[in-house]
This record gives sequence, structure tokens and C-alpha cells, in this order.
Amino acid sequence: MVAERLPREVIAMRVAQELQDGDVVNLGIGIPSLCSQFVPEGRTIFYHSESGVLNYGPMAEEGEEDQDLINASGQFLAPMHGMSFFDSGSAFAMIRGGHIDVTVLGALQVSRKGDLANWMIPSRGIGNVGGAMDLAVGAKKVIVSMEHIDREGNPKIVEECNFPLTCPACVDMIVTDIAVISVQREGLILKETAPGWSVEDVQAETDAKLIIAPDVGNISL
Amino acid sequence: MVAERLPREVIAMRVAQELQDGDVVNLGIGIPSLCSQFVPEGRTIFYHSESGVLNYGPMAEEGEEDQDLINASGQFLAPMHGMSFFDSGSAFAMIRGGHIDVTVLGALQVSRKGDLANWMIPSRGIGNVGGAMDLAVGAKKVIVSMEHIDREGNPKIVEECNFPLTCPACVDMIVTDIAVISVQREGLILKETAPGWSVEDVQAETDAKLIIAPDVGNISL
Amino acid sequence: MNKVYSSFSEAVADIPDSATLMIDGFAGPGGTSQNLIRALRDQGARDLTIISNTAGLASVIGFGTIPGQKPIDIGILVDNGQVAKVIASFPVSPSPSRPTSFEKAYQRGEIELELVPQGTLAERIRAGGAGIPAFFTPTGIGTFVTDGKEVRVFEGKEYVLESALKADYALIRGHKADTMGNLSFRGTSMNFNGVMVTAATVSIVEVDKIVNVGEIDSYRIDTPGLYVNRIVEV
Amino acid sequence: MNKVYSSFSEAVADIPDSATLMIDGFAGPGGTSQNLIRALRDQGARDLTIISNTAGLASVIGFGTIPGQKPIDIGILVDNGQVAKVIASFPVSPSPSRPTSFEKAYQRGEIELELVPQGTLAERIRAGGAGIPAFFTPTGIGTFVTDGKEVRVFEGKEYVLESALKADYALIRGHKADTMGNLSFRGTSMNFNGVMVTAATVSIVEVDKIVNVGEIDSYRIDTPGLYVNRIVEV
Repeated sequence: MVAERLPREVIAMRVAQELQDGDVVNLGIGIPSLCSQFVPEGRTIFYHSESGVLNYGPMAEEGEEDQDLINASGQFLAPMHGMSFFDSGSAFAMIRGGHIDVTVLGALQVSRKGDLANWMIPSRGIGNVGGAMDLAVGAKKVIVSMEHIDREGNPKIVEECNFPLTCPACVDMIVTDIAVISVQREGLILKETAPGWSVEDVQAETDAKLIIAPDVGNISL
Repeated sequence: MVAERLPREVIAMRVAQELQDGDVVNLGIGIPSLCSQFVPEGRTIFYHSESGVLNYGPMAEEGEEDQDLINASGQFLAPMHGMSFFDSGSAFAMIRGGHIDVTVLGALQVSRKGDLANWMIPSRGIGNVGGAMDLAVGAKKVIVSMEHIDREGNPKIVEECNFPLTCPACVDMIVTDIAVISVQREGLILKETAPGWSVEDVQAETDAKLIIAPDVGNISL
Repeated sequence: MNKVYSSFSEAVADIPDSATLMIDGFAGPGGTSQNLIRALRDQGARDLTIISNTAGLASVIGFGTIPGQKPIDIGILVDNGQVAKVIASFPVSPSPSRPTSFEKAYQRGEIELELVPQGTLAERIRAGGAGIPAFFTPTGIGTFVTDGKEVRVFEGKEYVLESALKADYALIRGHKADTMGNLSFRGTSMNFNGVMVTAATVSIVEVDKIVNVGEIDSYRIDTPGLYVNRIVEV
Repeated sequence: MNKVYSSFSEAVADIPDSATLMIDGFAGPGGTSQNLIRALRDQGARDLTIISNTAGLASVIGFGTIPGQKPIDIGILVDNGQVAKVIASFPVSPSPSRPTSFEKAYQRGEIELELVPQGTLAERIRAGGAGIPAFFTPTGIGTFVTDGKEVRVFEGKEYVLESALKADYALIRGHKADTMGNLSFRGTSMNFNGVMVTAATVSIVEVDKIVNVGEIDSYRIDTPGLYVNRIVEV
């Protein structure tokens, strides 16, 4: 491939466009955690973390870190007006109870039906479930943001996951370094490609058969 | 009967002797609500109410009533150091989870096996369950305090309850205006009688067959 | 993202006939959304199912009512013929000689009742808000409560399976709200309020005061704003 | 009724071999009872079952750790050969190249693991404290989580039956305690702490400061004293 892959920040920027004014949003570790920096102006987003906090904002400045103010990625948060704290029972009641509008998660594999696998690489024989299963089943909208292929060049968007599942049929949207894909009943709809990437280029890096949206275009920010 | 029945305050006084230092105690409506006035000195009791408060103390003075400070009987509480507030989910988690040491409840009937009936007079066809079923099943020790017979002179301590049950086999102790009875596996053990009342007098007002404790004596305060 | 409504009537305007409502409070006027209840009476929606600890008690027996005051409770909805069913733990007056509006309507066969132990009621509502469809509880074993329900033994003890309760709307009284919907309660006025606000599709909250974000200290937020949809200042 | 202990070692002295412990914290040193964990290491009880969100992570990858600090976590109990089983949601390092003590012991077959989704772990602990023996949850449907468990459909959706977790002891980090055992937490350091403290027979809490009753405002009490058995000041 000649065309460049989008950097992590741009993937996060594209995801951030999906966040609507008033949404309660939970961001996973990795690319997802970058999204909050790129929310379009005029939209108020309430960030939730399963570490037990709602409405956190920017990270703490260096030297201002407080070990009692972290998100689920272990990043230090700055204190913020309107921030509230709660225990894990309540944090997951919010998730499982359908009170989180959007979660953005990383993934190892996503299948054509929207199955998500993100907790274990089988070769390691052990993995971390963390809050991913709860978020995947509980959030109203599940967006996966990840690199389109893994480090060995294997497609991560597959016909069927062969990694252990986190949650079947839960992913609504996939944003990668080369494409934006909507998961619908009929399959994976390719909506946008990265600049310089044709639909054929994207399909070539995708194991699952993509349906090309009639209005497929370039990722725009 | 010639001998006098104990007044409500004295019943409450006798019950109060059962409360031990450090106990978490939930007091029902009626005679039970009087117990807190008579706790022997040197014992710290933590009062819990399903209205959502732990460690309440005296009632509010006249003119100082606050509608946001009530116990489950609707009495106004005075603010108190160390008092905490919580929602009903938490209030009953404490009860059902076994964190209440003693509950003192009123009753319509108690059976020989310690079955409790206290929520509905069948002739009315409708009744209030309230928190009684949760308290009866959840508290470590259930003390019933009540008049020994009802207004029509019918025994309330019966072989089998014919009123709808609140909870089977839950009562540990019964304190009435003429007797103190311990509920054991083998049956109802008459431990104390009111001054002037013989064991035969008490049995005559009791439908269930009583077992007389070897050391049966007078109620002492 | 404006949660602030300017009137009670506006805040309850879209409640349709046959809606399921959670109405807050323990029994007295403290923690009861009296203004929203009155607005709902005036609005007139009918065939309502109401989930509440009582079915209207304070107006008849003065439970938790400061002498000289006249509390408003669910009784005015019953009197107005708006209520089809009540799910409650303490539905009638403790004194048969002073029956509530609900009891009279119930005896006339006009209202259906589902009687639920108070702790089970609270837990069913909490479950509704927490995405738990059903749970086992020891409360009610050996009583009418188990009728038609599954009973199962865990570690030698019997438990009954109870299901979650949810509502279309919750009417809630709070103390303060900020414009983001974060709530604080006073004293014993968060009992059913604290769970009901989590279990309704639309939670409508009346408060003594609406303040700017930051004016309620983080540690005084009892209910995070994600549970609150509409706020009205009393 | 004295809950105040003068040393960590005294507070953990009676923990026997084969005890089940809940150990608090999310993953980093904030909200982790580091002093009690160290005292338990020195005390030496063996064959422990530990219920915790992680199996010791901060000491290896520095999760939530202020640069330059050296956090203590469950890893020191694993290293000391005291742990037979871990029930956790995030048991290993996210980075395979920096494995934790637990992962190494697990790969050697020395420790058993029960892997639980984080929300299910929290809810199972809350259930343990709340007298709920089991509940249905949607989390884990279609995954290994349902192996050997009942799956049931409610309103067209599948749920799995999960059981309560209880412990003999909980080791908890709080911010302040009064002599009655009322606790307040700081910020995000009440997550697992707030539920674990309710689910153990004996809850042992280390706090920054023990104060007189009344010095924690009623509205700043996060955990009422009835859940707290022993308190030690750091």
C-alpha cells in the first residue's frame, strides 16, 4: 500500500465526531482514551469511568497527580466542577442499566455480525476481562476504534472471530486507521475510507466481506 | 385476673435490657419504638431505620421538626453526630444482608415455632407489609413486644398462626405485658412472668403450650 | 442539552395515559414530589400504574407531617380517577377507621394492587436501574409473596425469584440540582428517591434550588446527573 | 465496643490459613490497603483465596502510581506463597513482556484463577453484602462466562445467573473514619472498597485519620459504621 494509515489521533478525532451533545461516554484504554481531546465545540460530553467517576475532564498537570483521582486507564484526572464519585456497584449499575450512551473500545477482532473479541490473545492463555464485557453489553452504542490490521498484518475485521468473545453482536461502528464501517443487520457497511485508500484497498485488508455504502466517501474531520 | 398487666413503657424497658453494647437495632412501630429510652447506661446502640438513617438518637423537640428527618414510624428525629443517610436499596441491603443485630417488632400472632404474623388482620382484606418481612428474615435476633392477648381477649401466642404470615420460624424472643418467652427449637420457654402472675395464669392466656424454664422468675428491670 | 424546565406542568406534559410511574417518598411529605404530583393531577393522564412505597398516606393520617401542614400525596391522583394499579408495600392506613382514598377505591374494585415487601420493592427498583432483570431474595418465603414465583434453595435456605421494576417516568423530590442534573438530598429524603431516579426512562425532579455546576460539591452529589432528565425549581 | 486498633499487625492477627479475603482498590495504590497487605504478608496466613479487581498490577506496571513511588499490592502475598486462588477481573499485566507475580505463579500451576467480568464481580460482592444469593445479568452471554451456569431469557434477551461473593475478611483503605466506624473515601478510591466493606464478616479498614464521632459530617459518610469492624490509622 502506498497511501498512509491515519495516526491514532486522527482515528480518535473521527470517533469524537460521533459523540453528541449531552452524551454519557465511557472511553476504553488506548486510542479510545484520546477521543475526549477532539470533541467538536459546543457539545457537552459527560465522561464516565468504571474507576467510579462521572464527568471527569482533563488529565492532571504534571506534579498535580493525585492517586485518588484516576480513570480506568490509570491516568490521573484533574478535579472538576460537577464531578461525582461512586463505588463499583454503582459504576456498573450505570453501565449495565443502559445509562451510558456511547462506549469506545479497542478490539483484537470484530466479526461481520459485530461480535467483539478484545480480552484475550489465545496464545497467552490468560487475559484481562476488566469492564469490557459489561460495557459491550450495556452501552447504547459501541464504537470500536483500532488499527485495521494487527502487527503481523492479519485482518482484525473478520468473518468469524477465532479469539474468545467479549460480547456477541454488540459493535455498532468501527473506526480504523483506514476506514469507517457501520455494523448493520445486513452486514458491515463501508462508509468512509482514509484519503488515498480505495474500497478495494480496504477490502483487501479485511477478512469479512464489506458492503459498500452507495455514498461511500473519504473520512472527513 | 387480679394482677396488673405491665404498661407499655415497662415492656419496652424489659426489651431494652436485651440490647447489647454496640448492637445495631431496628425498632418497629408502637411499643418497640419506646425501647430506645430505656437502654441501660454504658451501652452504645446504633439505631437503624428503613427510612434511610443509621445512628439516630432522640426525637426532635417541638417546633424543631424537620420533614426530612424521620424514622420509619414517621417520628421526627433530632440531628445527631455520626448520623448517616442512605437510599432504600442500601437500607434494606443492611437488613437483608444480616447487618442488623436486633429488630423489635409488634405482632398480631406468634406461633409455637416462632412464626410471626403482623401485617394483616384477615377481616380487613388488605394490609401493610412495609419492612416487616425483610426485618423478620434479615435481623440476627427478632424480638416481639406486644400485649399478651388482643382487645377481644384472644391469645396472640398460638399453636399455629391463622393470620397470614410475615415470616415463618423467625421470632427469637417474646416480651409481653405478662411474660418473657424464649423461642427455642423445643418450643416456647416461659422464662419470666409479671409480678403477681403465676405460670398457670400466663398459660391460661396463651394458646400454645408453654415449657416452663427451671429457673422461671419474675420480670425484673 | 437543557434539563431545566420552567414549570411543573411543562415537566409532566407528555406523560401519556397508561404510563407506569415511580413516585417517590417514604410516606410523609419529606422527599415526596408534591408539586409534580399536583401537576400530574391537573394534567389528567389516566390508567396510570404507580410504583410507590405507599398509595397515599400522609394526607389522611399525617405521617411525617409537621403539625398544621397539609401534605399532598398520591391520594389526589386516586381521587381524580387516574390510577389503575398500585405497586406498593404500605398501601393502606394503619388505622382501619381512617381509610385512604386508595383503600376506598380498592374496596370498590376500581384499583388493582400488587403488594410487595418494602425491601423487595426497593431492590426490584434498584435492579431495574442496574440492568438486573431478576434476583433471589429470602424475603417473603413462607408467605403469599412466593405465590406463582420460583423458589430455590441456596446453601440450605430458601429464596424467591423477584423481577426488576422499571417505569416510563419517575417523579422525584430532591434538595438541590445543578444544571447538569447532579442531585443532592436532605436527610431521610433520599430513600426511594435514590433508587427510583435510576429506574425510569424519564426522571423528573423538583428541587428547592437549581444551582450552577460546581455549586454542589463533588462529595455532596448523591445522584450523578446521568440519571436526571428534567429539573424544576420549587 | 472499641473498633480502633493500634497496629496493622494486631488488626490482621487472627486471619487464619485458608481464609477468603476481599482486597480493595481498582488497580493502583489509591484506595488499596497497602499497610494491611504488608501486615498480612508478615503475618503469614497461607492458602488464601483473594477476591480483588486485579491480582497485583501496580507494582509491576505502575498503574495509577505517581512517578517515583513504589506501590505495594497483592503481588507480595503471591511472592510469599500465601495465595491459593484469586477471583479477579484484571488478573494479569496488559503487557505480556512484564508479567506479574500472579501470572508467573499461575503459569507454574501454583494458583487457581476465577476470571469474572468487572461489573459482575462488583455486583456479586454487593449481592453478598445485601443478602441476595444470586442474580441474573446480561454480562458474559455468548462467552466463557456462562460455562456451567444457568442462562435464562427475560423479555427476549439472555441473562446468566451469577452468585453472591462473601469473604471472611475485607482489607479496605479509607480516607477518614470516626470511632464508630463511619467512613469517608476520597475521589475514585471508593470503587471496590465501597462494596467489599459490606460483604465480609470482618472488615478491617486503614485510614489516613481516625476522628471523633461528629467530625465527619453526616453527608460525608460514604460507608455507615455498621459495616466496619476494625480501624487502624496509617
